[in-house]
Amino acid sequence: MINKIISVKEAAEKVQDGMTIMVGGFLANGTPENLIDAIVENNVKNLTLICNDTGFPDKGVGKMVVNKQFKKIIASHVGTNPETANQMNSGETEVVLTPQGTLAEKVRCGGNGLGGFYTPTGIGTEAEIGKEKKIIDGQEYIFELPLKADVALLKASVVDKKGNMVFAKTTKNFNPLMATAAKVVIVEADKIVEVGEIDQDRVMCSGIFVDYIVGGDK
Amino acid sequence: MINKIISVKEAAEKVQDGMTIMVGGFLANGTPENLIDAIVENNVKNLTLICNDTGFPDKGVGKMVVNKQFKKIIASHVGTNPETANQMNSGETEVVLTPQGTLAEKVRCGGNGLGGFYTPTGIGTEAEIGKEKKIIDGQEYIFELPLKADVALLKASVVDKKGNMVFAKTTKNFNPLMATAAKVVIVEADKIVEVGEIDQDRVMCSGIFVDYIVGGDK
Amino acid sequence: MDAKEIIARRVAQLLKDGDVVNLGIGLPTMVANYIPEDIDITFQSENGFLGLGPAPNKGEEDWELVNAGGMPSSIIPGGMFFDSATSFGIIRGGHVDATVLGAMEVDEKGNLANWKIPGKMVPGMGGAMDLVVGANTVIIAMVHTQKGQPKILKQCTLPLTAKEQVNYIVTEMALLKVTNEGLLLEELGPDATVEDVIAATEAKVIVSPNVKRYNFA
Amino acid sequence: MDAKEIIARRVAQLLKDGDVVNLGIGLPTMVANYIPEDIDITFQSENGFLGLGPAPNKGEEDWELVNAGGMPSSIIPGGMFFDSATSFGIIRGGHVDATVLGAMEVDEKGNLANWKIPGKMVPGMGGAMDLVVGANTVIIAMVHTQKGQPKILKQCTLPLTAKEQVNYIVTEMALLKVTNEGLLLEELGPDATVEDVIAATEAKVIVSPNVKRYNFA
Repeated sequence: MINKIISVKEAAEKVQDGMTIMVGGFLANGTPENLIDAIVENNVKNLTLICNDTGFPDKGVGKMVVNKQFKKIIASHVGTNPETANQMNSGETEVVLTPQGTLAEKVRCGGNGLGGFYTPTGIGTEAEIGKEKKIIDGQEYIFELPLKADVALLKASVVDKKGNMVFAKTTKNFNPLMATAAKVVIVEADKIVEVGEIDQDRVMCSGIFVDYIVGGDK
Repeated sequence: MINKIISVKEAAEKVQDGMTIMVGGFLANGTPENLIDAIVENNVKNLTLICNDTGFPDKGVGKMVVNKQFKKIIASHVGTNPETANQMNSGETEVVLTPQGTLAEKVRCGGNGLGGFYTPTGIGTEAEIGKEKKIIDGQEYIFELPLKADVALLKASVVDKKGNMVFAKTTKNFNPLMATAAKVVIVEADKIVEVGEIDQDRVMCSGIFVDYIVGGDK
Repeated sequence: MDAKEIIARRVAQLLKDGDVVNLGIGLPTMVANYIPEDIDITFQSENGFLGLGPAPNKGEEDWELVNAGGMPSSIIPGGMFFDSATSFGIIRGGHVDATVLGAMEVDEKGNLANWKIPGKMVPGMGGAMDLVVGANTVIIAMVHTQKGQPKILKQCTLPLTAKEQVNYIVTEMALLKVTNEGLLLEELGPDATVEDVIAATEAKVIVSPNVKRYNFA
Repeated sequence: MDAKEIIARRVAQLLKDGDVVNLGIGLPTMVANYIPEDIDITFQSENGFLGLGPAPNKGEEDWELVNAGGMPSSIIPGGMFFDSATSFGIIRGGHVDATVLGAMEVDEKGNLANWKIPGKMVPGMGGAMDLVVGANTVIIAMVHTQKGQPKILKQCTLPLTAKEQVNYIVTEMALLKVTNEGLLLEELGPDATVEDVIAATEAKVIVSPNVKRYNFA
């Protein structure tokens, strides 16, 4: 069996200048804090972020925003981190606001090999600007393209050595979707267990998507 | 709390002449056999079936095929039930063969409020005939529309009185997808338990989709 | 009874036994406190669960179980957790019976603006655009005016959250139903008159021939 | 060693440590018997699980745990179950490293026909079209000819399962790699000569300058 366990430091180095990264979590709930800290320390720049939101200045992916590591941010909400608005207003960072359901579906679409989909969300709003529309069965829809990333940074509660994941309660959110949509997938675990310790019915996302596992010491 | 438990006979009467039904199961694994038997007895006709396959002449939805209850069948595979081929060849039944992944995604699409999606599956084959195509990011895709039904007939192992479902092993297949895509959803349970007896982490499909529950005596 | 309680109580009465309901942050959250005992409502939290329960007591917070505002929450028996694609599949797929949201502006066509003030506040739409399009019934719960200025307009001036999706506007002064003809005044708050409502509303108000008063008996 | 065992053994050698592999029904299923002990392969079963294990002993069948052929199967530790949309998301999303399938016909462009004989057999494509498009490597495992007639053609005559997706054809006589130039003969089966392969193949065969023989040592 291939050993997927590496150090946080080694994992952080997988993220390099200019890459597109996906980060799991919803208002930092389900975000891999140790990986974020290490990437802040590495100080890589010009990244593109795909994340539900930009967390808080001192929590979640918000720490990377404060450290000015993103040239572009794709998120559904940035209101909990004033630094995002600052960088958006100053023109330092491009912020693409996407409805949350559309964002989740775009990530799923990217990870599932689909070319795009039509959603009714955003019709008649700024969310439709510049997008192809189509009337299907009498209703208007917006065409949305898939999202993919170079690296996905996930958080899970229990991870076995193959990378099979269990997410506690509401920490699931974008994590299992992003697991499918990046070239390199790194999961930060609270606890690492042997293969077989997680019931096949309890696994929430398969280890086949996971390249590296860090942590496990909680 | 609304009582969702009814008899198999009452449930079968929800399926009426000319309706479109979805039936869970893969080669009758995860198909509600008691509901099928009762609908065979009711002898309703001119139904449209959406199901992965047509089971076997004596097992699963195949029993309804033998009873000539379908005017149209949408499935990925009909090879295990010779009666389907007979009715297809005689022109009695229209059979629309759809790649299995496309079929699953069409049902999910219908249940999730999307207008359609693009898949690479079937490009250059008969599966693309009559369908819109689009080149996205240099690759060719087929446009697929959502599927919905009047009634979905599901099978689950454990169901609580709100309709929350647990599917045993490989009986999951199309069941949780179809739960989202029909006006009336009926689940046949091996076992019915009180609300709260299934851990929130173990529920595989929410009871909010379920209108009626039958069975529970296994 | 203050304005917010009046609004929350009246909105609670719009919900039906068996409904799946998503409550926005702030005032809409208060609606949960006024659901009658014999009415079974399942609350959805768009960050990933069904069966949202009351906020935990101080000291009992579980930071792995938060609501859509990121604050510690609880789950009732019969609930379940899921990922964000499933969550918005439920919303967009029409499986949420009602959503209750606040508004900056709402207009007589049922247009809603509650996510952006250009040049001033651009937090993002979060899940609001999906909720307003996906939920079967969209209920706006808000105080009738903002510093004396109408929020119920002939036409929204701020960027829209959704086009023509609002069904009810519930304020401390009135329950207005969005119809093809315009806003139908169906009920009055405890202290409001028809004239008060018309004066505090920029949009044209059609007065129902049998306008009632909120009844919290 | 019979033809099928030769084929299954050679296909097994194409799989790499850590691969996720989907095996079709029939001959391809035999490949699982020849995976070296130190190679960790996760088998996917498109009806809804990862970690497909060996068939259970007689009397120990669990009819709620079946493979894509509907027959009782088993799951290994570290596997998981899922629904059909997730299953084909895995397949279509490029998360299956290799699929091994039989063929009625395959041609020099990598076109595959294995799901329909018009007017005779129309079973449906099942999951085959998704698998052939989605898997990163498509391996055709079959006996070289059908009643003496070539199955490896210049151009398929039957309805296609997928267009230009096949990467390898493994028969008891040869391992052919599909290249832009045509079919490259890289290896010979235990008893075949280059001339045998050319004679039994309708498609043009390009003989590799360093053609080897299957090595099961």
